[in-house]
Amino acid sequence: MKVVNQLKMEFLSVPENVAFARVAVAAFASQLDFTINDLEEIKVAVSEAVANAIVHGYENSPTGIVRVTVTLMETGAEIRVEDNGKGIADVKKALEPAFSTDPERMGLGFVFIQSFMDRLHVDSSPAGGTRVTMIKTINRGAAAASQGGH
Amino acid sequence: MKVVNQLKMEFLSVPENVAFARVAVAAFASQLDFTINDLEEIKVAVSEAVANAIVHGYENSPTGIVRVTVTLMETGAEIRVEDNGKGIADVKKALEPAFSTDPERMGLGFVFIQSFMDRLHVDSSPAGGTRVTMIKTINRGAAAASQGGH
Amino acid sequence: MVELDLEIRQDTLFVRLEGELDLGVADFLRNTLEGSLNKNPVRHLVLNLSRVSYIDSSCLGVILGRYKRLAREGGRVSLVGLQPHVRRICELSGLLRIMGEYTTEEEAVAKAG
Amino acid sequence: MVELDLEIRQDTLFVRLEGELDLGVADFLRNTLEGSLNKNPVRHLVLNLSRVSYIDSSCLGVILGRYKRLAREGGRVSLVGLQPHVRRICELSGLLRIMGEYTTEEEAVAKAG
Ligand SMILES: Nc1ncnc2c1ncn2[C@@H]1O[C@H](COP(=O)(O)OP(=O)(O)O)[C@@H](O)[C@H]1O
Ligand SMILES: Nc1ncnc2c1ncn2[C@@H]1O[C@H](COP(=O)(O)OP(=O)(O)O)[C@@H](O)[C@H]1O
Repeated sequence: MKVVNQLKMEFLSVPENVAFARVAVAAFASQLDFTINDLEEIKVAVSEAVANAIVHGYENSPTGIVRVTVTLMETGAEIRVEDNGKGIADVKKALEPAFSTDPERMGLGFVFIQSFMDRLHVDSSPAGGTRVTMIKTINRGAAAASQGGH
Repeated sequence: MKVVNQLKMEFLSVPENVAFARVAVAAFASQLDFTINDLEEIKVAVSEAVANAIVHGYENSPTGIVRVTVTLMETGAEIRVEDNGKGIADVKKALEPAFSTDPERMGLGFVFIQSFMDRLHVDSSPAGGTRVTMIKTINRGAAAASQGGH
Repeated sequence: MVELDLEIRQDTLFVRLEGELDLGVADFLRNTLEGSLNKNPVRHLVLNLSRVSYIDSSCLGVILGRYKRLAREGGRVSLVGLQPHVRRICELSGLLRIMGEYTTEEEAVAKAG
Repeated sequence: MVELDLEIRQDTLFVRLEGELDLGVADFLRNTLEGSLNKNPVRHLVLNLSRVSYIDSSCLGVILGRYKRLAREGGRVSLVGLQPHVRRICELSGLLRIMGEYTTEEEAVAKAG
């Protein structure tokens, strides 16, 4: 898998950065032949993962660091969102639809990520924080079809 | 000077990243009360500094790393663009209008940065690459006036 | 960034939103809606999202929370003017199974009120 | 990303550009203009920038390079439809002191041609 471009970002765990992160990642990923809809889906996945790092990982403390890495390959994009926060005790449970450790929340973040991305992998430990790795592949047929509108 | 937010990015020295960098920095800086015109000027400065890192610093090799750091304070934004490229032999000369070491270029990058930003500082050494630090302050009067349109 | 316009007509609170609804505005949205519901004895809530281009799970949670509050007293929450992407998110979340969806505020009042 | 439309009428090459002109497209722009000037014996160049929202010093350099080439043979380069931000950059660069600036292509042909 040849890497065609790579971006590494890190920013403070403040809620305003959720909007920044999705805009920045979509702008970077738009260098590949993604459709508008693909980019919209990437935005959702990045947004939810970064929100989780802030809300759950750092429990809303604004002094944590969120790291986002985007690797563009000819086949698609790998997006990694990492925090050094409190980690997930039971990753399998966390991935279940409607599961949330916060009664005010809906447990939909990972549901959206799984619906919109082609692969999701979550590494986490109570000591070392959480790393969410997501892959969005380019749908060659769709990209070719959308070329007509260029 | 209280830091209200900070972003650190690094990406490969490929020309496509010039557009990404100016969009990302403007999106991040828009968290402060900058006017549309301020953001437009920030875009130019970031764009020119990142282009210089690619063209001059890394002499168009796509494997270099460009680092951009944006620090938001209540008074404005400090933007730093760094490369580990070949460095500038004579910084004073490089800052002169119309000076360029490349006959194909106009020597306008630093002219634009100086016109559009409130402060510019260039650190460089042939061994250690180049660091361009730029500050854009918030014009309180203008920001207050533009609030009317909110 | 979000803009919010509130209006009360009879027993219904109309909230017109503009912008992107994500974690960055979730607290503001929750506090504003709660504040208004606490001060005004309304039964129903009509959320006009026709100028909302993005919604995340945090703000869906805020809307669901207000739904639970009003439904306890027999009130309804109606969603108006969902743009395609927002509609898809609302559908995936299951919100459209418990709240009415309408094209205009008039339709929401006529059919739900 | 940039889009480029070329047309030749008499001794003038018309180039209509759309998008953001920065380092990422500078080589493409230079090569396309040079290729067209090499193949076609035109004297003048009209650059329609009415759909260009951004221009950087790299692409100003490309335009200046073509100016130098045509001016050597007595040709002219005209800029058409500059948006405010692009106009400001062109002015700062000094380009407007050596190239004509027009509102429409017709005006450029009438006044410069
Ligand atoms: N970065 C993270 N750090 C710690 N815990 C997390 C993180 N991301 C997710 N979680 C855990 O996984 C659960 C499910 O996440 P999610 O599906 O996004 O739902 P929600 O955010 O609504 O709770 C969360 O409630 C939380 O306990
Ligand atoms: N990041 C950098 N690394 C090495 N040299 C640089 C860098 N930035 C600028 N320079 C030097 O400074 C000169 C002036 O830069 P600038 O005003 O942007 O004009 P131009 O890019 O058109 O040459 C360049 O020609 C180059 O020699």
